[in-house]
Amino acid sequence: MVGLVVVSHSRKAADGIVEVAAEMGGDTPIEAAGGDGDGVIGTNVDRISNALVAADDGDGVVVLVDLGSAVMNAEVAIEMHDGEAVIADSPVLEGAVNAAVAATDPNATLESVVEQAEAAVAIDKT
Amino acid sequence: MVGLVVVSHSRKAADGIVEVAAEMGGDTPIEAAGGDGDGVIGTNVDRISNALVAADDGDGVVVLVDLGSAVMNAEVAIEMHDGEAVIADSPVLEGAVNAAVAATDPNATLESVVEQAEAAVAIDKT
Amino acid sequence: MSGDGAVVVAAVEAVADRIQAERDHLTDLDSAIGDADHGGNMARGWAEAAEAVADLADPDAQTAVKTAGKTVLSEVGGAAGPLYGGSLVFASQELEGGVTPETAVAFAETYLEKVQDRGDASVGAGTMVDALTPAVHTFKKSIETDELPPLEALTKAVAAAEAGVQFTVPIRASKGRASYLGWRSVGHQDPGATSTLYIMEELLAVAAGHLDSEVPDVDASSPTIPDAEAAEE
Amino acid sequence: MSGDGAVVVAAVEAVADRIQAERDHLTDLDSAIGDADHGGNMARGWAEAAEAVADLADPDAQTAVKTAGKTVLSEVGGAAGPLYGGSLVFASQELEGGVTPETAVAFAETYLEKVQDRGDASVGAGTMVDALTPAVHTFKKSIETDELPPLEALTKAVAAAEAGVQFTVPIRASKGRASYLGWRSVGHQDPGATSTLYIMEELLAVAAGHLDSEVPDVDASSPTIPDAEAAEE
Ligand SMILES: Nc1ncnc2c1ncn2[C@@H]1O[C@H](COP(=O)(O)OP(=O)(O)O)[C@@H](O)[C@H]1O
Ligand SMILES: Nc1ncnc2c1ncn2[C@@H]1O[C@H](COP(=O)(O)OP(=O)(O)O)[C@@H](O)[C@H]1O
Ligand SMILES: [Mg+2]
Ligand SMILES: [Mg+2]
Ligand SMILES: [Mg+2]
Ligand SMILES: [Mg+2]
Repeated sequence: MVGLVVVSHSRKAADGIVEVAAEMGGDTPIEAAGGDGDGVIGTNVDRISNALVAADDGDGVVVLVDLGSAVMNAEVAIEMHDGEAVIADSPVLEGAVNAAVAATDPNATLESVVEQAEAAVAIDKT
Repeated sequence: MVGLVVVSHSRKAADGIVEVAAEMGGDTPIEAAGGDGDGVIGTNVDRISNALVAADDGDGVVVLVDLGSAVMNAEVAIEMHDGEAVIADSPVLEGAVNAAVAATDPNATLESVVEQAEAAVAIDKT
Repeated sequence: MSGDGAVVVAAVEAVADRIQAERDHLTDLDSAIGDADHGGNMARGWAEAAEAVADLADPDAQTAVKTAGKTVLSEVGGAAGPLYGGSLVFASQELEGGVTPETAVAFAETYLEKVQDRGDASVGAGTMVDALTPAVHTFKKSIETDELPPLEALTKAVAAAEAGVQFTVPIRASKGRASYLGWRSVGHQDPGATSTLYIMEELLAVAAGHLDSEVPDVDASSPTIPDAEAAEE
Repeated sequence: MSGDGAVVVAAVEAVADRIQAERDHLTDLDSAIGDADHGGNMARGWAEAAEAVADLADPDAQTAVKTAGKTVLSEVGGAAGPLYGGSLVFASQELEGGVTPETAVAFAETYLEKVQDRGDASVGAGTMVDALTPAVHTFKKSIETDELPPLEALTKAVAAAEAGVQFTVPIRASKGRASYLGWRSVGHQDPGATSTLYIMEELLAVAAGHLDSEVPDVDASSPTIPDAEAAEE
């Protein structure tokens, strides 16, 4: 299955976003990489790297990011990762939910999951 | 100041999103209303109502929501709230960060903060 | 306790029991196209509502409905909370003068309006609205146009709701969590439409007991409502 | 330990000390237009980097730079981690043959490219790129075109970085956290540009000590680089 990694500056936010996405995600592997590792707000390339390994069962990983250094550190981690991984250009929570659902499609591919994640920008809330 | 309430199905997600937004939010009052109150994934109108009261110092509140029942329960809570509150049509984390920054503007109004929150849909990550 | 209020209390208790009995089935439906919590959400909310109305001292119908709605609204963490609970609270105002065929129609219409308003779902979005809309339309026409006795009207309304539940199976969901599945939602029965049907079935049973009469034998598979003959009359 | 590697280790230690000394100032700058963590981020990262390079047994320059970069990358939770750390790791390849004026220019150019690439910030976005770009351009031209001695080239580069830091004050930030402030970012000095300047000042001081010579007295307020005369030559 295509896996997901959720990168946020806050460990709680990343863990919680994974909770919300997992509700709809069936067996999709979804890993959180939140905070900078010392309980401080930030992101950490090693945590992202570990999450990529954990989420990747060979079909690739879609990475959801919040802002700023999350994007850059995710890029660095992806460059170092042995396997395919793509950052979705989407809101982090909404993209994660969409991607989690998309990954449960028996015909899902890395491309289709990224596409669904990115479709989350079009979600109307009100 | 204009206040913020972050409504998510996950308590951790709401708390974490508040952490991320608060980094840039100066003195902006930002309240989390996450989970359904029993540690279960969901949203709860009473929690949202309490958060609205806590975040409202008279200048109104912008409410950020994740999905589904978060929107409906936020609407119910706003209808019951004694004061002005508006749901932003924006991604929850990205909208919260934008709104938090916007609220620190000395000229901020409820309208300007909602507008900035909603501008978060245009954020490019990659 | 007697009168309309007592009937409402009995109805809430019957709904709570029924939902409890169907809990796993509702959860299974929600697990196929949602987050597998509709059974638990509803069971918890209605059990609390039954307790809350049982605690009321000789309530009138409006108070009992409003109390049940408030409890469901506070206790249910999912979409069912604001949709069922919020709409019950809002529609309870129509029962100020007690429960008559006329106020029951007004209540049903106001309830439907609030559900549609809150959830922004049209008919055909694959939600509880698909069960509720034909039920309310049928009930209203049966009372107001066809001047049927209340129990018969309610029986037809239940059959209409059943048709609505079946209608959610072949259609693609465009509201609620099931909409996240896109085409994969086709072929699945909506949990909220299903629980709406169960509630209506309990209302019918309680009404029948209260009116001390048999449930009329209406053929559920061909409800007479908005059919060609009726339209031509 | 001797040679280029030892100079790099000394430079990393000097940078760590300087950043520690400027920690509060950097945090103040970041608190005005960001999240008030640049001082802490940098101090932690460079302290760890200094320890890491001190632990290396007789490293060459490439290894020492790469180790410092890796440590900064792992330890810094903010944008400074990938920007400083990741770019040092990447640019370290240019020092494979040791540190000469030519490899130093190649290192500087590759480092700048990586920072721009990673952060996607152009000159004028109000970031460290605004300090780094004129510094690297000046260093390159001073070495390659003007054939100045390395210390003089580096001195001019520091002056150029200083001009870049000042340039971030009046301009509206369009990258990094400061960009969230929109027009309110105007009038504020960028923390990352500032820390870039501090690092370059330390590189100059360490290079001067190593080359056992005085820092040349170049007028910082009018660096000779990309000026009209030079262009006409
Ligand atoms: N926007 C909506 N409009 C109408 N009904 C909705 C809407 N969203 C959800 N529903 C109904 O709610 C049901 C799901 O309820 P539940 O599982 O308790 O909530 P959640 O989806 O938040 O987990 C769906 O089966 C559907 O009938
Ligand atoms: N996209 C970018 N491109 C170049 N430099 C950037 C970018 N984003 C941030 N910076 C630099 O990083 C500095 C902030 O670093 P730091 O405070 O450690 O990270 P964060 O912003 O994640 O808290 C800014 O002052 C700016 O110079
Ligand atoms: Mg559900
Ligand atoms: Mg739910
Ligand atoms: Mg910072
Ligand atoms: Mg930071």
